[in-house]
Amino acid sequence: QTLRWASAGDSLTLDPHSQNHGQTHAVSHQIYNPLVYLDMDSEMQPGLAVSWDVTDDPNVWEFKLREGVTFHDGSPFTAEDVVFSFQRAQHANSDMRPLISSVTRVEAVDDHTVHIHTDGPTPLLPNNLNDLFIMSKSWSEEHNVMTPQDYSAGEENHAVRNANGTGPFQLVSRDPDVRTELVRNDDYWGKDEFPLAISRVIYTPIQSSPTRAAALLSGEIDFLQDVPVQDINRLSRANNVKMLTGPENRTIFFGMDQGRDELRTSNIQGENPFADRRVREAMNIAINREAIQQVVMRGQSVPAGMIAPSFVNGYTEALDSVPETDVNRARELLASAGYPDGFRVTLTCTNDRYTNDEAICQAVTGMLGQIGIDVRLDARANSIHFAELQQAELDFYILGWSVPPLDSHYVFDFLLETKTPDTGAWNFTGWSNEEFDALSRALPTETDLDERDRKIARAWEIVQEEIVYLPVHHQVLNWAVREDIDFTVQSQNKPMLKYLNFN
Amino acid sequence: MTKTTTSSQDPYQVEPWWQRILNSDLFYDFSRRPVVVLSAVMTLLIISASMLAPWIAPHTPFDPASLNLMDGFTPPMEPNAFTGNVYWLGTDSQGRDIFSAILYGARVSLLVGFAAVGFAAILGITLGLIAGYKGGWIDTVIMRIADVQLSFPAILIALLIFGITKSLIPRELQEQAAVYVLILSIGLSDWVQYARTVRSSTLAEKNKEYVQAARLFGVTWPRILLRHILPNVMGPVLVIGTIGLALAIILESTLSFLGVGVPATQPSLGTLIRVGNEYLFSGEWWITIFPGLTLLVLALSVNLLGDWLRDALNPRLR
Amino acid sequence: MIAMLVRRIIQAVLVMLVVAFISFSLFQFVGDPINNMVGQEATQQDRAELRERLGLNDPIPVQFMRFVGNAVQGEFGISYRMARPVSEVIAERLPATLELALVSGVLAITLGIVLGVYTALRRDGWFSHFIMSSSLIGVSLPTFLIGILLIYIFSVELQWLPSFGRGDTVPITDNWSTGLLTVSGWQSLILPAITLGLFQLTLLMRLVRAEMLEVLRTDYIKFARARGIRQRSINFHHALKNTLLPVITIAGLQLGSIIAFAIITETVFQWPGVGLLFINAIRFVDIPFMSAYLLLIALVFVVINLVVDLLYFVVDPRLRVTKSSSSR
Amino acid sequence: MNQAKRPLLEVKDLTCHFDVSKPLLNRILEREPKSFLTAVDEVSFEVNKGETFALVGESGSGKSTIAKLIVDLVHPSSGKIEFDGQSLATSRGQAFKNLRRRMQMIFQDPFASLNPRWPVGELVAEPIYAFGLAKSRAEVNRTVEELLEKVGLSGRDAAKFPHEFSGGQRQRIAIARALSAQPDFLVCDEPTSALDVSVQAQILNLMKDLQDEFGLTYLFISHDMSVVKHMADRIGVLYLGALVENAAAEELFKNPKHPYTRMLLDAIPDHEMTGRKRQAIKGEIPSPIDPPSGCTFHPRCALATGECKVKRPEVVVREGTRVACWEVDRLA
Amino acid sequence: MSDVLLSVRDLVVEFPKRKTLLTALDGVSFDIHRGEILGVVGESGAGKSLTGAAIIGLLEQPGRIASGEIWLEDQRIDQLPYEKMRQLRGKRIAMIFQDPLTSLNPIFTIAEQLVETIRTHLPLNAKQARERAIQLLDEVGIPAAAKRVDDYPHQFSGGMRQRVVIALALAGEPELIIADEPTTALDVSVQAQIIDVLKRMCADHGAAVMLVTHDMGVIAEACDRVAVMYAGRVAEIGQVRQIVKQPQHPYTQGLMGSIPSLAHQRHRLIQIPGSMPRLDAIPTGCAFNPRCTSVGERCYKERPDLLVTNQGEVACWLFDQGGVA
Ligand SMILES: Nc1ncnc2c1ncn2[C@@H]1O[C@H](COP(=O)(O)OP(=O)(O)OP(=O)(O)O)[C@@H](O)[C@H]1O
Ligand SMILES: Nc1ncnc2c1ncn2[C@@H]1O[C@H](COP(=O)(O)OP(=O)(O)OP(=O)(O)O)[C@@H](O)[C@H]1O
Ligand SMILES: [Mg+2]
Ligand SMILES: [Mg+2]
Ligand code: NI
Repeated sequence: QTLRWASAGDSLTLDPHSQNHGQTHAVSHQIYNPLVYLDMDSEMQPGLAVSWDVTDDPNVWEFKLREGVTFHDGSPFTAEDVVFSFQRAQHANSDMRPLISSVTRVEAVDDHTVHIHTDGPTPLLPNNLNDLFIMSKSWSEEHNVMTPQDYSAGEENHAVRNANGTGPFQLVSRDPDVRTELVRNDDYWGKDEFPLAISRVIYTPIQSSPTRAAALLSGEIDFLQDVPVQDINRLSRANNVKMLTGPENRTIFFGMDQGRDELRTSNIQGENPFADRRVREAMNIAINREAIQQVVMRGQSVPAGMIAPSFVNGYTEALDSVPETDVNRARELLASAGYPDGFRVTLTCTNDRYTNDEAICQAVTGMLGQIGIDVRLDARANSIHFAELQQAELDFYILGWSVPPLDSHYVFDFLLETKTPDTGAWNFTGWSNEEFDALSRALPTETDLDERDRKIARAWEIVQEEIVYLPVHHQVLNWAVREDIDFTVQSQNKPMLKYLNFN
Repeated sequence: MTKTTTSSQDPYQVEPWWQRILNSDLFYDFSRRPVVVLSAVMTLLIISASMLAPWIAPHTPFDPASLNLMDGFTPPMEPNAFTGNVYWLGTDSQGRDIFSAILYGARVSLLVGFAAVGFAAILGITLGLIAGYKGGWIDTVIMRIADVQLSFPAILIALLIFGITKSLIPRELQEQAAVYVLILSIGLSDWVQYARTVRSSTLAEKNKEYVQAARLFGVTWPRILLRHILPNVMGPVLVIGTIGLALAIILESTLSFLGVGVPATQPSLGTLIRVGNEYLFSGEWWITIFPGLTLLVLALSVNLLGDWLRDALNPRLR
Repeated sequence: MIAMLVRRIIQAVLVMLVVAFISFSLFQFVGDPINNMVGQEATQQDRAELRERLGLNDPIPVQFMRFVGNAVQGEFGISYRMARPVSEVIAERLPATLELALVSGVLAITLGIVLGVYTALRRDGWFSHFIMSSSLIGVSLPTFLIGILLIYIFSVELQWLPSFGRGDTVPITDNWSTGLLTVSGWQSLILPAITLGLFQLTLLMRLVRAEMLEVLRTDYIKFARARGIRQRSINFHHALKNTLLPVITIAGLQLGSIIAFAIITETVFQWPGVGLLFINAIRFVDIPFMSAYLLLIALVFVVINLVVDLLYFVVDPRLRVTKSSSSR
Repeated sequence: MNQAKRPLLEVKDLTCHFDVSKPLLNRILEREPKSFLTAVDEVSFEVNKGETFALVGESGSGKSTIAKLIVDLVHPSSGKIEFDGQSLATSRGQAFKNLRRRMQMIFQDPFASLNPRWPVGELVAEPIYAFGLAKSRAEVNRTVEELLEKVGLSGRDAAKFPHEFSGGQRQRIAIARALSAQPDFLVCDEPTSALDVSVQAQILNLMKDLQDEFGLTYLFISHDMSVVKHMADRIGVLYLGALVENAAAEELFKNPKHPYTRMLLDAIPDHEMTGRKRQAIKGEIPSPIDPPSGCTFHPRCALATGECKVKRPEVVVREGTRVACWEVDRLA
Repeated sequence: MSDVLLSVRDLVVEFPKRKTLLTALDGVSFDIHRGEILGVVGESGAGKSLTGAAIIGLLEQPGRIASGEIWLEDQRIDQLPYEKMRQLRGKRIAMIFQDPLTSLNPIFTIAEQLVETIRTHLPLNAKQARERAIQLLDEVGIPAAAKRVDDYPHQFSGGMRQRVVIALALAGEPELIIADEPTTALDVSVQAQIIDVLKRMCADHGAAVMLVTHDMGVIAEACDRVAVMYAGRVAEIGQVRQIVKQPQHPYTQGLMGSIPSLAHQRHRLIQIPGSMPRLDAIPTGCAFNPRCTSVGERCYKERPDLLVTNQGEVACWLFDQGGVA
């Protein structure tokens, strides 16, 4: 059975360590295996490791490896490959480096045991290994791909278009941005465990969304990952197509630069309206999240009150409760903050990154307009958006965040801690709170999990009180498959095709 | 055969200008072609409707604050599921009344079209006149530039200029600047045609004896160009201009479709189609079909007019 | 003849240099190339080093010469967006665009000429009127709308033809895999080729018609009639040949335009060609790619123009014979 | 010098070359030097006030070029043109403007010489405005009306456009326009060759009338010998840019001195059927870019000798006729 | 006469215009005899070219023959279907146009154009046709014809090209040649040569010629008989000497008088006042009546037909027994 699989964008490279990018990993998961992985229900499952635990030394994790596994080229999988792969992933060219930054050393205890040493206790280490794929050392040596592709320098190495993994599928051909063909690996270690019903996979990226929908309707593809939300209705009505829906590990929200003395794009001189909490609250309650859900998202989203999805440790329904939309109160708040006539600001937005991102921004533009804030909208490609965002040049911006380690610390670390070279990498709001920083920084090494949860809860309290971000919604994931396919949505948006079955 | 007066009339009687127009061959030919008349009517209708948009449009689609998101995706002539509002041609994803959006969108499209054509025409005519009249190295330089320019299809030039200006203009100005950037990029990609046509007509005209006669009276060359030659080369310019208008409108919509045109908050017809295009397969056909039809009717009418004008102004086809 | 050739080549080189300069300026004025190359963690020192290494501190003329030198060797640097050498990406994608352009070019030219001649000869026939008026619709509908409508009708509703992609391809050489040798390749080609060719077809058709009507009105056609030459021969021998002369130039330019207009078609049909890459490059301000594409298109135009000029030379005796006796 | 005897127009050694070289590149590749076309070759003549001087010659002999040189539409390569003792080339400002005004031109093609977009009134008024010859709009209108009536049109034609007139009427408008500058001297470059004979007669008569009325001086260019004979007091015969013979009209027809003139006269069709035998002209006019050596007429000349092939003939005066031919005495 | 080759009877040609019907030729009648050169003169717009075009069946749209007959010997040719007429063209009737520069197809060699024409009308093979082509060029006076036959038109000078055009017209050995101002575009000095060639060719081939011109010199020199046209009508037909020396119609008289004379000097020329009427304003009665010096009552009311006088045919009431009054 051949599966024709399509998504909006292609995998960036087949080199598994080069890029930390969702769709790239999604493809790699079919070819390579990590030690542990998240299954279709986002539960952690043994991959190339069969068991793992912290050793007596809290700084050392022990992983027992699966036996009898071979790579696609027939060579056996051993602990040496794991050691090699960690080293490779820690190379400067690797985008995976931050995920294992705490790892100091990986050691092969025997052929099927490895020890991972960290600088300090790392209770959640396995969570970071979900997408850390294991490559064959000998193959890498043979093909001179000991180091990951230097993506930003445009380097190409053998691993970019060739692959030798332990995964359920084996690469046949790869034409980037056009077509990637895989066949079933009949020597797969899990061939009795999983359905493994597909014999061949043809993977095609299709950029234009109507074309994507059309291709599915016309039966040219069997499985579509990025279903345009507006087409869901029609697709579910079509009798040869089935919709698969589930929550996605991604939350969409707006950030405001609160740290500067003066905004770059505002008419207000000498002060920063966003620095005033009343302004942020006014904006928070001006946004009609229900309307966005109903109209822009066609119901395919969950209105959000916090910036982490429900899978995340630290999430509570109370925190996530959506504030009541109240235009009048918002106006009052603005007036009391000293902006009875509102102010002007530019909202910068992507138009190709999140589901209906530009439409969401447009809608918010209108809603803020209703309380007197004159929002100019600038929608652009995500590469530009993120480049500028990372240079901290934006006053008011959209951002979506997913939390692969499923822990609040990931959110705190990137989005909320005070921006320093080591922390707050994506905190472009200029927000800084000492108490919060202290709480957040204590988390990684906190081994008492209850105490840890309490700290997380307190940290969230501060964040919600301060209204650092304006949450919009949690995305809902929609996949479409041919009628006779049996599959479920994975909230990481990484389909594990080995689970797919035909009726 | 302009004179149609019968012998009983005073042969020296001079007709007022409107009489001249009504009696002209052009108008006669025009009035005999229902399709052309229809397209003129349609063009005028769309132009005047879009000019009067602020007064006749039931909503102001360019003011985001006035939109109610809950009105989004209302089908034509059907009440909205949430708000119960009824819209003539339905609403788009933001709850914008399509009818108003078309009026305002046509306004943007026409503004860009007219301004771009005007810009291209003025630039092209000026350069063409000078190149043709002065000749020599000025001519060579201008025409070589035109050749280089001609090596690039309009769309590429427009895309390029758009790309460059976009990264040069400060962000807060971009939304307003988009329209001007479009005008600039379409206009710049289009002047060559005018320059070439005007140049070749000028070459022909400048050797006509009436130009030499004017020189005899000591008329300076800019004045000769302006008063003598220009009126005589306007015929073909008018034709290119008309067809160019249709092309500019289409180019604008194409650029907007490719996502490099006017922003979605001030949609032109092209932007409306682009936005609506996403909803075509999902059943919200009206978002793209109505603006698409308007664009088609507009471009078709203008094209028909241009087509007719070309034949009508070509003496050899008469 | 040689002089003409030399002049055209000099002109071509000049055009290429101008375009190269524009491309080069892109690097200079649009964004900081360094920013696009390094991550945001890079230190000031890293940047300075890279700047030095890339020669960005050299005087502009030196940089330009280097740019031209590289361009001549097909070196355009690394695409910011795809992080691969631009020349490689283009080489990989160009066949798709060329095949598409070629097929729609052939379609446009043959049909354009045939229909143009037909409508010129049967000026008042209803079929001519039909073709003429529907062709106006052809130029009034934006390409993208046509594409979308074709997909809607033939892929979604009728499910006759694929809606995207190139179908199966067969590698011919290392870089060139063609879709022209497989059934699915041809099936995939039909809709994009029509979409892309339609506009040019209409233009050409109208041009041929106008030119033909013009030629049919000339004195030498009148004189041929007066000599009792057969109608067929007048139409297809005397008139057509004279008609096609000026059409050659335009057809050449159209072919170039087709390659450029492929941008839209490729976007709509997800055709894996260079146009699709270009539109992405514009959005992402991928300067190396933009500049390479620019040069590529310029080169295509220049080459086509050169070929057309030579062709003209071969077919038009007025140019070929240099020692004309007395014609002033 | 005696004022009265000074000619109104004096042309001395007037020469005009046109650069007809191929583009630089072709010249380099084909190793060709720059080439020049000698349109007017050391032409000298004088025109006295009130008389009509005619220039005749085959097509391409340089008639129109001389006309343009005189009114300064083309600049001479060498030689001088003096009008009433002043030279256009050296005068500036008001003097220049005044000279310009005094010399006007009537063109060959009545269809091309009137701007089709201008109403007749404005066409005729343009010189008046350009030279500032009237003080008020009303005065301009009056003058225009008078002029139109003078040339046989109606003042009310002023509001019409040129295309509403026939060729003859247009030529009248052109004459009215030339007259509106109040010139002393009119250059007429084949003013009737585009017209039918019956209309030609009207125009020729009109020109004669105007000459009588205003004392105009004409430089009259034509290739029609009978028209020239009818109009001219003196005639200059041009061949390849050179003036080969310059004689009083009567004398030229009665007693042509140059073999070329004789050939031209022999070729005049005998439309009156007097029985005169007509001789077709032999050969074709050589290229002015590469003219024959010596006397440029020698390849077509029955009397040519060795000397003619190498030496350019000097102008000699015989019975009041200035003629450039080595064999002039043999012919007589 | 028995040897009438072409006979035009009451030919009326009309152009339907936006509001009116323009009658460009109104009752034109004349004959051409074998071996004769008939000159057709008249002012511009008199209808000379239209007459020629109507005879060979190449009237331009929307012009049409509204009534009248054209007979070529005993065959009526004004109503022939296109293909029949085509076979006549070039074979029995040929036509030469005014401008030799544009009459030849620029992208075919002289040989190609000649051979095609010859083979269309004569049963010759390619080789024979080529030989005949060279022979024809030779006859019209192209030096080194065998060498130049493969040249393109632009390689010839104007006079040469007009000779080629004549050769092309003669290729099918036609009985009637309609020459529409064959020398107007040429230099005065080569006019005589072309007229000579034309005359000689007709004499040699025995063809009749209808020579359209407004140059009286050409007429006087080349023609046997002359038809004078005015406003779409024939004003007078007669022997050429007759017309030149003793014109009868007041218009012809005016026309002849307005030509400057070489023989005697006059201060003023005789001129016909006014100009030829536009087609949409032709006066009733005699079309010449507004300009005529001997106009009478009758001229305003009745249109004169061609009246046979002892010196030819004249369309003027002066020559009717009833007189002008
Ligand atoms: N601007 C110019 N450039 C180059 N050559 C020119 C130019 N004007 C005239 N000539 C040449 O100069 C020569 C004289 O031309 P001119 O127009 O004076 O002749 P003409 O006697 O008026 O002839 P025609 O009777 O045809 O009007 C011709 O050979 C012509 O080709
Ligand atoms: N296609 C046409 N449409 C309208 N009127 C026409 C057309 N062709 C010719 N005529 C008119 O028919 C009349 C006769 O034209 P014709 O060409 O026969 O004149 P002509 O005697 O040959 O003049 P010329 O000496 O200028 O060649 C003219 O008044 C002309 O305007
Ligand atoms: Mg001249
Ligand atoms: Mg004629
Ligand atoms: Ni008219």
